[in-house]
Amino acid sequence: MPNSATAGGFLLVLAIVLPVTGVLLSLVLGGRHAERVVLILMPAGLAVALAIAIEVWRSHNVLQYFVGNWDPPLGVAFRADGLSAAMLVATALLVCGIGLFARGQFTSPGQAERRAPLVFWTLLPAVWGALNAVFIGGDLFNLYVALELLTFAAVPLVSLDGRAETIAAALRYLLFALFGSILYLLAAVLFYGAYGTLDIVLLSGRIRAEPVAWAAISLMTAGLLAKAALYPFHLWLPPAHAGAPAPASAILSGLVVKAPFFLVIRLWFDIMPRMPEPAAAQVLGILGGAAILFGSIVALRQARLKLLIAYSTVAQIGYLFLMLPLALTPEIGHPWSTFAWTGGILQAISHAFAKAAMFMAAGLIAEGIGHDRITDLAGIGRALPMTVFAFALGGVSLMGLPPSGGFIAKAMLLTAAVAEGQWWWAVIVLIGGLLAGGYVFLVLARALADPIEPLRLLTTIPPSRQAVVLVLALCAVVLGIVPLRPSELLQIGRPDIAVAGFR
Amino acid sequence: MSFALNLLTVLAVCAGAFFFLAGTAGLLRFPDPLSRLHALTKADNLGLGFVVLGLLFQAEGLFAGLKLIAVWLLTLLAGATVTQLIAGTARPSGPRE
Amino acid sequence: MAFDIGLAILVLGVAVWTIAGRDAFAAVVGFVAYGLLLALVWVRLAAPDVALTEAALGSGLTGGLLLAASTRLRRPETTAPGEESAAPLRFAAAIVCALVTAGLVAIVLLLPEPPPTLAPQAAANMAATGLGNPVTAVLMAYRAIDTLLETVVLLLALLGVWSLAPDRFWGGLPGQRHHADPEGVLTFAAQLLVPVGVLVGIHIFWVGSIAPGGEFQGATILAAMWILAAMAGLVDAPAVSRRWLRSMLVAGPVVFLAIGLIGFAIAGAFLAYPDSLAKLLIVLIEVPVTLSIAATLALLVAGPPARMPQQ
Amino acid sequence: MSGSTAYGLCSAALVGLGLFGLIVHPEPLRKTLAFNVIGGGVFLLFGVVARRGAAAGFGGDPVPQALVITGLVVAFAATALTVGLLLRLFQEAGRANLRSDE
Repeated sequence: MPNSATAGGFLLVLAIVLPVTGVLLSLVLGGRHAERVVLILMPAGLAVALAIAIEVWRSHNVLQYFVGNWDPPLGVAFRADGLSAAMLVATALLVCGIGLFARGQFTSPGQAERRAPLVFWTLLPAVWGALNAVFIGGDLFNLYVALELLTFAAVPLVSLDGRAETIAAALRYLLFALFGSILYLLAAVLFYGAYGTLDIVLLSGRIRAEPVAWAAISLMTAGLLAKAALYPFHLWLPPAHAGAPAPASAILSGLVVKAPFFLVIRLWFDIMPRMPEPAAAQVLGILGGAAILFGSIVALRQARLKLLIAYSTVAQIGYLFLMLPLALTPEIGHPWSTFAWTGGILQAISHAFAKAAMFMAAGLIAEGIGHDRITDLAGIGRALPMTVFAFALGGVSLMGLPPSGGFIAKAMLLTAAVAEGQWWWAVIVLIGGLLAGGYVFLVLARALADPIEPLRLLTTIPPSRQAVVLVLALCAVVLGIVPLRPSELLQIGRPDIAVAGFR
Repeated sequence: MSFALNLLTVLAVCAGAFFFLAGTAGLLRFPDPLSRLHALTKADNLGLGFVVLGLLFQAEGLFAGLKLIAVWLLTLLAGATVTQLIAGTARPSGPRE
Repeated sequence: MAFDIGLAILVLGVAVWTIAGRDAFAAVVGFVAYGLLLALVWVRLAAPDVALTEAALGSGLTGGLLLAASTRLRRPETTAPGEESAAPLRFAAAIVCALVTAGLVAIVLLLPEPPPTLAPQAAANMAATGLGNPVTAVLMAYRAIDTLLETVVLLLALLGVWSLAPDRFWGGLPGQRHHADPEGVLTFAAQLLVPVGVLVGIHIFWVGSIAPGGEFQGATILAAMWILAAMAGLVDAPAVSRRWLRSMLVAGPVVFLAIGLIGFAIAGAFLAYPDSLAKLLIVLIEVPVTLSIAATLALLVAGPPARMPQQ
Repeated sequence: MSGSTAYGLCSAALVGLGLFGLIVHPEPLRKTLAFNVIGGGVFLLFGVVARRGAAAGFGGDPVPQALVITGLVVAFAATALTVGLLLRLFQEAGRANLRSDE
């Protein structure tokens, strides 16, 4: 880990400054300009994310920046390792896709400013900036502010349509998120009280296995789990994600819940790399397994498409946490541990693309036929073939069928589980895949069935919007075809292992 | 000199504390909202006045003393306003009490 | 010492009242007292800057917001009987919370000696910032990025509140219109108090660079003065679509960002200040930031747009 | 026991108390109050940490003090958004709780 700012570190500043500028401009210009601001911002932000990834790849080292030239612990550091870079690029791609998709839904016709479009086009860059701040944050309190930024950007997206049930969903989401924040903050206070720093790298050098450290880690993990909607903290997620407009659901389900997961990884692998606690990791794994089984089974019983997809998110979040018992083995850096770690991250990224595509496909279907009741989907496969195909591709990744990112991710988790002798996780991965197959086929069977009377769409869905959804779904598939390069990138800057350990 | 000032401070603050005590007792014991408010404001304004007076003997310089007096005046104003508003609500056999 | 223990017990007692009281309105009143007592605790902990913030924002503005909400929610139909949690849940919750408290007590007693601190480092770099108040140095220099993001957090919260407006009122005016009563005591008090309060707010903000105070505390007082004037009917809220209002809201973060980016050119890093210009630049940031925060806080209390201008 | 230890123990109790309120109160307004009570406790603990770190002529470590100010502002913003959602829910549905939509 370098102990000064690195070349290219200024890119990290841009990753936050650009979206924040977008928020401010959208708000002050208002009306139709908000949309234009974001559309201009999207390629620029994508370029910055790619530049960061290239710089990390080229230098094979962590990018680091000390804001205001104040070194930690007094100042705040931004850092991007391979994992950050991968998340930044995935986020940028998804935001661009979601932005293009949302153009068809959130436009202000005429001169008058409308509520929903302005809020959406201001909060989209806000979510982006908050996510980037989480991915490159090097200071626990700065990360707290970033998490709050994310919460305040995400919650209003849920209640954008203003119906009582979505307002209730937003309120519940906010209460859970605040509960998570306060636990996180308490943990940060304990870290500072015991070790005198909030900087992640400095903290990892000072932390010792003692009660205060365990208390802080437990509190922080619990807070992050509440925000990540891991079972049994999942109650808020389905109504919130299903109630939001499709592009908002895509960003909430695809990206926003990954931010707290990302911080769990930071906490368990970066802050305390030398103190693995297999029992605690097993507990998190059990919660993950429970999430997979519970989420999948409840998803099977949903009558509405968006709720089905939302419950599937509950299940897929479970997979992320399976990586903890598999990667936090007593001998970290062991090839199988790295295998599991990489599998978990690939799952996070491929699920982001797959789930965003599925939510947006569901949104297009609902626009086309005016509802999203699964039993009445017959004929939609013929009316919107591209959309249903995209939905199916996303489903393939969720099930873990080749070729897809989800397949590689789940195969890596499975292999690690078998190789480490923790076969029970392998069983859960397999059952989860079967159940996912069940609910995806449930939808596809209805969608591809012949309707009793020919299906008439209420409006025409422009092919460009369908194409965006398909491209995102294809991204999830492509991750499964070229997985090795990205997974090598992921290892750059991991403090706990040598990169050479990965083959 | 400083002994005399300290003595004056102690006396004034004690007097202030007495009025606070009396006002609180009135707030708790008087039967209806209006007489409660009466007890509270009369005693509190005087009580705070004596406390401020006592602290004036310890003030470092004119500016600090003026700040103390400003605190008292602002409290008087706020207290009088709020009392009026509460009394206005309470008078026509108001919504509460 | 005895005073500290007594104050701590008093804080706890008021907190018990706030949590356990049956009436929501009474609980909110308890919360206001809780905040004011905490402000006193902050003075005892040698943190006057925090004490000011706690009194103005944590107790005052938050209390006002919650008081207004509890009155509006206080209708007969909302207080349905049987809303209490089941006894077993309460019992389990009590045990969990007692365990959390016990754990924290152990940690408080086990905090390391000598305590880790950044005070010497903060002191050593003060000269470079040109400031005399270390807390302001942390907020505006060492950790300026937190403060910058913080101003954006406030804006997002405001946008979130605005987003709750019914579509027909979008672009309209927030909250209820209060009409001035020329004979009314509130109008009189507001006319007298607002100019004084504005002066106090500006003073608190201005001394922040050398003494306790600063932009958050000053802005809170300014916001409170606006709310008082609006309640007295002396001013009305502006329509949320107004360009000048939007500009005022974003001015703080925009100037903050701009000067931060200029830091790349003149001091070699984002949000860095050259020694000779540090104080000037910080004041240049603080003035619009104070205005923006004051406007944001006031509008957060005012609520979502609820009427159109001149119907 | 020093003064700051007394406040440290007080903060531990406040966190527990607020947590209790958060769990047992079904009404969101009371939950919001409980959040603010917990927040007070967490900030107070940070204040105790700051007080313990008094050095270099400062009565307390200025870094945690500044972070508490930031935290208080975030807490206010969170409360404002919660209250906004709550009032709107009440307006739309005539209720201000989350129970019945399970």
